[in-house]
Amino acid sequence: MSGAIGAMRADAAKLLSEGAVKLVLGYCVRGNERYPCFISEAAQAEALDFDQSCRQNLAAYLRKPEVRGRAPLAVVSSPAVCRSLLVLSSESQIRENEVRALAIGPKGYGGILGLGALGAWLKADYPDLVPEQALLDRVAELSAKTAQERAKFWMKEFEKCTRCYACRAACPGCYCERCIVEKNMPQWISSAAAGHGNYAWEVIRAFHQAGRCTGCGACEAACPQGLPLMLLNARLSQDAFEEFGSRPGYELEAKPLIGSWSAEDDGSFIR
Amino acid sequence: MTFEPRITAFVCNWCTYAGADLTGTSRLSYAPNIRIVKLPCTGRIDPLFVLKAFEGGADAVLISGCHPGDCHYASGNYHARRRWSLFRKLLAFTGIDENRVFFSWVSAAEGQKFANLVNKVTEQVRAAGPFGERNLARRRL
Amino acid sequence: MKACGYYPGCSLAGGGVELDLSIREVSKAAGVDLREIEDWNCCGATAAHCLNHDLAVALPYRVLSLAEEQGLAEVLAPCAACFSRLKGTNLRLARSAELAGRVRAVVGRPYGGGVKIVNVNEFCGRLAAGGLKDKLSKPLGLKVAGYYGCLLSRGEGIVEGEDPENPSAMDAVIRAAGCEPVSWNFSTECCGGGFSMSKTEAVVELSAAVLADARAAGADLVVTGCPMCHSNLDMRQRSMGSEGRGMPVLYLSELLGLACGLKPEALGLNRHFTDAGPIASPLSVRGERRPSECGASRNTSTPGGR
Amino acid sequence: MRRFPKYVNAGRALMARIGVFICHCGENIGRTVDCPAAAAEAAKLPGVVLSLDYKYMCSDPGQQMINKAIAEKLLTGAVVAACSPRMHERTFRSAAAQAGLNPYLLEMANVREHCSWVHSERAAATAKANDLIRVMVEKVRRNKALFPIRVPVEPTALVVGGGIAGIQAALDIAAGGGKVVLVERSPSIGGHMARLSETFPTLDCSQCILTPRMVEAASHPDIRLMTYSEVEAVEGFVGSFEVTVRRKARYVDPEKCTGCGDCFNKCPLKKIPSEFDAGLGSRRAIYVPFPQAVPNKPVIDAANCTMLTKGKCGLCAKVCARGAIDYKDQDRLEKVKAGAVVLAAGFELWDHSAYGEYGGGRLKDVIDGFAFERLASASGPTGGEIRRPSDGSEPKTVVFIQCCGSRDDKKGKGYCSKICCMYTAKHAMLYRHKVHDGRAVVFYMDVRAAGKGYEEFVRRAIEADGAEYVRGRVSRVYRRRDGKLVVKGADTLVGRPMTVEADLVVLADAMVPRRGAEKLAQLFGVGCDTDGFYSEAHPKLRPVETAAAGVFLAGACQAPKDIPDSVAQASAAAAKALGLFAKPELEREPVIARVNKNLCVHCRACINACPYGAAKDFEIKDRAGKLLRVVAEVNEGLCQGCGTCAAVCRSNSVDLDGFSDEQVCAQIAALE
Amino acid sequence: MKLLDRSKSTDFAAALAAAGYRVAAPVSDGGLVRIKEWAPGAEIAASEMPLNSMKDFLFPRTEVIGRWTLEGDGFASQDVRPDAPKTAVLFAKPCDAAALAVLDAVFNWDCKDCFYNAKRDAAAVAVLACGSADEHCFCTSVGGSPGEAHGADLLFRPADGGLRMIVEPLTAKGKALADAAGSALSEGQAQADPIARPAERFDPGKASAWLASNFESPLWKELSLPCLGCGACAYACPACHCFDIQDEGSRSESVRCRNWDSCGFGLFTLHAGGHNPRADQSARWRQRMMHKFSYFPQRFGRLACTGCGRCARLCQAGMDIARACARISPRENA
Repeated sequence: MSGAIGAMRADAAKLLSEGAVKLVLGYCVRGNERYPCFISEAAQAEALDFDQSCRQNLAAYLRKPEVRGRAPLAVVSSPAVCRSLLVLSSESQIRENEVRALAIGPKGYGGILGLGALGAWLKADYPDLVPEQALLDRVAELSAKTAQERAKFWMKEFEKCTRCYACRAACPGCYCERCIVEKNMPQWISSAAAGHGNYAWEVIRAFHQAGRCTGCGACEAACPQGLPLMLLNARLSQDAFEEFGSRPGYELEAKPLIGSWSAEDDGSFIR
Repeated sequence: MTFEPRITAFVCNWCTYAGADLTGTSRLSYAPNIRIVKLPCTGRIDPLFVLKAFEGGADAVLISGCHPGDCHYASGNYHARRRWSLFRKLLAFTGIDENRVFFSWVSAAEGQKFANLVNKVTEQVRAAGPFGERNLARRRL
Repeated sequence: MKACGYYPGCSLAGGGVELDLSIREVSKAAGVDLREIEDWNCCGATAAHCLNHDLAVALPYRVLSLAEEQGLAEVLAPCAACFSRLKGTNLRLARSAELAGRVRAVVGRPYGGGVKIVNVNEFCGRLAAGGLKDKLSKPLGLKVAGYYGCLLSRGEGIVEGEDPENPSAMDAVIRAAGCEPVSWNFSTECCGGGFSMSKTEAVVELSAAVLADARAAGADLVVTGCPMCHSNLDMRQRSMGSEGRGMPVLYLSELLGLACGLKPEALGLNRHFTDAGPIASPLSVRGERRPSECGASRNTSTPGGR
Repeated sequence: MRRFPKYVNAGRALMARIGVFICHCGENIGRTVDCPAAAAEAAKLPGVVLSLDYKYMCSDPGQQMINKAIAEKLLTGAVVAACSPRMHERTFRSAAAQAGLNPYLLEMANVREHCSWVHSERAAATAKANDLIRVMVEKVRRNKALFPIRVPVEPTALVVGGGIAGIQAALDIAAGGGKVVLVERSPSIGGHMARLSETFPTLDCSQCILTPRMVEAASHPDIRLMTYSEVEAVEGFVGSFEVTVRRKARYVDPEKCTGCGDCFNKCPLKKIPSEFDAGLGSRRAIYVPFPQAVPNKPVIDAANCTMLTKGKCGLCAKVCARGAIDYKDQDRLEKVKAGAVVLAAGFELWDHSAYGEYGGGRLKDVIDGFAFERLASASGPTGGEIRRPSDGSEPKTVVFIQCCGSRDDKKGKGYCSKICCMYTAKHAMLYRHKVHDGRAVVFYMDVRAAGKGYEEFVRRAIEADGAEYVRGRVSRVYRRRDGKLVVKGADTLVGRPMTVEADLVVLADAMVPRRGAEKLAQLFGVGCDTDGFYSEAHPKLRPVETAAAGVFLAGACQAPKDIPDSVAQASAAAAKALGLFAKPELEREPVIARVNKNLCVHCRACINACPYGAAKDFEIKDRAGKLLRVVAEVNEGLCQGCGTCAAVCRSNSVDLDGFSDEQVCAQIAALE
Repeated sequence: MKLLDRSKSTDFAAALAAAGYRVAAPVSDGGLVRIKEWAPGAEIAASEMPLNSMKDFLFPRTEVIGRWTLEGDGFASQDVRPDAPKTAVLFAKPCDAAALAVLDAVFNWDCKDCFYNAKRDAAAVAVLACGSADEHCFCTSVGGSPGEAHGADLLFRPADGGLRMIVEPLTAKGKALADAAGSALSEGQAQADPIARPAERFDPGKASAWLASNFESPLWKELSLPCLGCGACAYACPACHCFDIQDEGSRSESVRCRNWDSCGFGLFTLHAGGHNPRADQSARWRQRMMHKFSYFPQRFGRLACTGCGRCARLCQAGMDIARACARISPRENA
């Protein structure tokens, strides 16, 4: 891994010194924590680091005008971040010449990759990024309970939500100019941090990621209250894959899962 | 007092609404527990409409539109089908199960089917009981 | 292809013994190890599905299950009817899990669906292009009418890669044997099939028309892969008018064997009713054949006797 | 000219003043719903200033009541609780409009079909009626005045396809005062009809009745012919389509060409099979497809001309006195503006090579219907004498096989091609007229001769002209050594197999859509059925329209049709187009989606989801023209108002007029 | 001296509950520690730094402050009284108690906020002095101390190596708590443990001075780059007090809520006309710094930060208010 990190630092320094990018988004280590860091000079590239504890999804920064304003950018990208980049690209949020990935993962450093090359790298080295088995087990365990038990479980969890929207902030898929929780006339989702508002927020937030969530886990990691948000995301991803073969973030251009259809879609639940 | 379920139905204008009209013109009777909200197409139904109905205390929600291939707008019902096939599972996973959300295709010619549908749904919800305290989406302030 | 599962079926042990002999001979020549399924049973042929649809699946199911158990990924079923039953069963099992479950319960054996069934045309084609490629030392120089009949030309998903109205799988084999496939009209016409016993006169008429068209097209002989067709075309010639008589009818595997220089009697050529001598004349089979004797004994034998 | 009626409180009212009008519908509603009680209940609702019940709200006095209330109470909205809006919404909305209330501020609560007629218990029905009325009052409180969308109409019709249907549509539109651009992809108009010898059931000469129409179309001042041209791209919508037409290189300047024929008489390439003659005749590399072609100007077939492929020859240019030949000619793209479109893309015959049992297309003397038409045609390759293609001899026995590819969902098409029974009878008849000692045998499944004079025509073929009709299918056709075609079939009426030794076999191949028709449909947003025929908007009530507004269908591109049906539909399509042109502007239901461009982040979900292609990219630029951002926008002309875009928009930046989030949420809340 | 055996923490809570208090205490909840309403059986984690601050009990995240119902053709206002049961906050942090002065000031400077004050009056706050601190603690940099109890009614001092706590009632409310504890407390002697001493990382006076003259500094853009604009820091902060008023309800009833808000949100200053004076995250982050270290001190004479470090502790982006202060006002000998 240290070789991979060295190569990644060298590439970052090269891109900056050549002027190919103006800003490199990466991770640095502070104490026991991994934090995002922003490098604009080649000399600072030594600060870049990467390991499996880097849970923040740096693709989320691409919605910040302050960051976008400094394009072209390079982003230190784990496989999940790469997928997020591709989702953003397919949703016309980023363009090829704006963002490059310094692709890095458990299997090593993939080099400087343009958006067009990410798919091939992912398919070669990480063709089946699925939620971790432990997570799927928890999903299965919860799914096996009665509706009443599930309701009880979620009521207890959702009750903790303070509506700080750290989950939204951490998620690269949440790039709306105006989030639905900010929509009034009519008040779309109650902004009170209580029962129905929390339920609607958590469920709709998850659903808005249907066919788009890349499973990076940044939302759950960001939640100060420790809500098990990945249970929702994983369940949806599983359903979307099983029913529609949805594997977001492997193609540069893809039709959105919600917003496209097939005559062969399952209709057995409809009477 | 017996429990009378409150069921909110979101139906499309062209098939199910017309089908419900046919139920009327055919003088077929059904349980009076349903309240129809008419929309142009099932494709228009936002998932939040369903949550809003539950927020207001509905015991169940029924969504009904044109059969596949019959959509007045060519593909609205296909969009709806994909959306609901995932959303209903998410609802079930969070505790709002299949006794609370129903889906159906009712064409403009299926007056009898509409009556049967409403009766069956009403019975099923009646058997499931009031949503009340178990309803996570219910307004509590 | 080094080894291949082998399902001779009943007719190859009876009326179609020449097919069995020639298949084994050419396989040996090509270095293919035929591994006969142990404890095989009847495929059900035309009888089973007339009586009981489940039985018609259950019989081949057992065969397939045995083959799978014995590690045979691919099984050659030279008889066209056996081929059709076995492969059709694979198809039906794949289409209906419910049927698969029912039959599995009846037979009491598992079957995963993994046994591929090969017919005689496909098999000979592979040998000609493979193991026999360098051994086809005796180009025969004959005009050959390839006759497919029904079971080697039809059946959606069973006979694959063929135009049912204009099949062509035999052409390559015929050419490999140094012969010229003739273009004729009756390659898929019915020979009369199983009416051989019950309505012999119809079979004679139909088979005669097939042979007459082959003759009109300039064919020196007819080749087929089906024991039923073979028996009708070969054995019934004596009842036909001149338009049908005297046309040698060989199995495709026999033709291939001759082209390899294998002995005609080893291939079973001496067992046909219609003299195949002109074909194999350089090898002089004629003298070794005693038609009356053979005919008498074979008239009493019924196919599918196991 | 005042464009909109002057509505009282047309915009959103600060304080709602809503009137509720409850209809008894005689006894229909009143018997089950306590209407006076419902009116009293409605009167209590916030914003309701008036609540009345009346025996027949749809009657004149009932409508007067609404009019008066609107005027006197200055209503900002009205709810009529009565029958289904599908019944009387239009009635009440016009009444409201007359009284000065924007019609879209009136809604109906369906207390008859959805309440009184389906419930019997009075208390429950009344309670439900109260709910339904309340729901509508809450909606109306949030209704906005909507105004029909007006689109200027360009009074030009684009007719695609220059067969009889396209020609007829063009002539009718031009006769009605519209302008027409007629696009035809081959070098001449005329289509398949020009290839026919005679037509059933009158046996009049096809060319004799068609060519005058072709000439008329070409010479009409309001019809512009664009032959040897294809539709390349379509933009815009009903009233103002902008269609890009590819004008293929002709290599002959039609302005200079006089049609003298020197060029094609001198062209050394003589053996190119003529498409027009179904391959039975030949043409040159520079050619007019047939002598009566319109325009009668040749084109060069670039694939075969040696001058164009190898740069050798140039004979035609040498002989052309007018210097009309231009080997450097290139395809050009031309834009055409049109208010309406008539698609008359026509049909072709199914390729019978899938029928191996009939020779799989390999037998020369097994031909299709068009080939027979050319054999029978006086202007055809044989001068109207029936000769078989293989050896040019006169066939003494001709077998006609009907339903070749039709009514056969295994190998061919599941549908009936409708015209084959008739043209086969005609063929048999023509053959017998020309070859008196010949034998015509027709194998048929059923004879479907529904049409004026059709059954009589078939009877004539059988009885007067001695065609032998055999009910049964042919199982095999093969060629014997002696050249005879052996036709083996069954006569199912006598229950016997039969064999006919024929000299010529004519297959009545199924009618199928033109190759490329699907692509054309996609360009115009028209759907196709599973067989590829164009889908009409409604199979019964809107058989000429399509799901794409302003695009109409004519002829066999929609379904197999004979000439009279094609002509009738073409005239109907012309009437539809003229109807559009009758007003300078088009009014459309204002239920359409709108994008809030301030909120849109251009994720393109709506653009992907819109079934009409109405949601599109929109570039926001500053005054200097610099691109600021790209968002989505809904084209008013294309949007049909399904609202799918609104539901897929994650940020709810899209809303639907008439069924806005605010309205629907208020309705849901009213049920609490 | 009065002592509380650490093992008797729950007895203390139970005794208070029996005496009619709503008891709030740091409770372990699925591996995380929160100050929440104590219920019998809940395990008290007295010396842990909870996720949330005790602000939740005085100024809850959502509070109904008005209610109207539809009656006839108009609305009738319903009487909404503050929900302020007698509350004992046990084992609060010194930094949380210090923040009470901030909240008191802001909820009383013009009108007296009855909802806050009612809860404040009904609450008795018992602080446990800190025996340890982590790298995010910086109370000493903002004038606080892990051993002080400003704003509290009772102080627990850790003693005997953490086995006991010395109980020191500071006010009448505190004394009432001690009295209600009954047998949970005992009399005896104990050796007070040393108090934690987190490093002083910056000079707040200098920070304030720098801020006052550096509104336009380019440093804001640089410092705020990692901030993604959530409200986690503000919601965890014991001193943050911004709120939003939202009306919602049904056809027949309207409810007015006061919900927490955060200057980190884009919506916070978004005008109805679409203009946003704090257009980007650097402006919002600057506001947060300015408010805590410049504007608030100017108005109320005290910092609006008590150094609890929660904001930095939970920020995924690594935003750290103390690091930012250290950057602009390094201690000379630090």
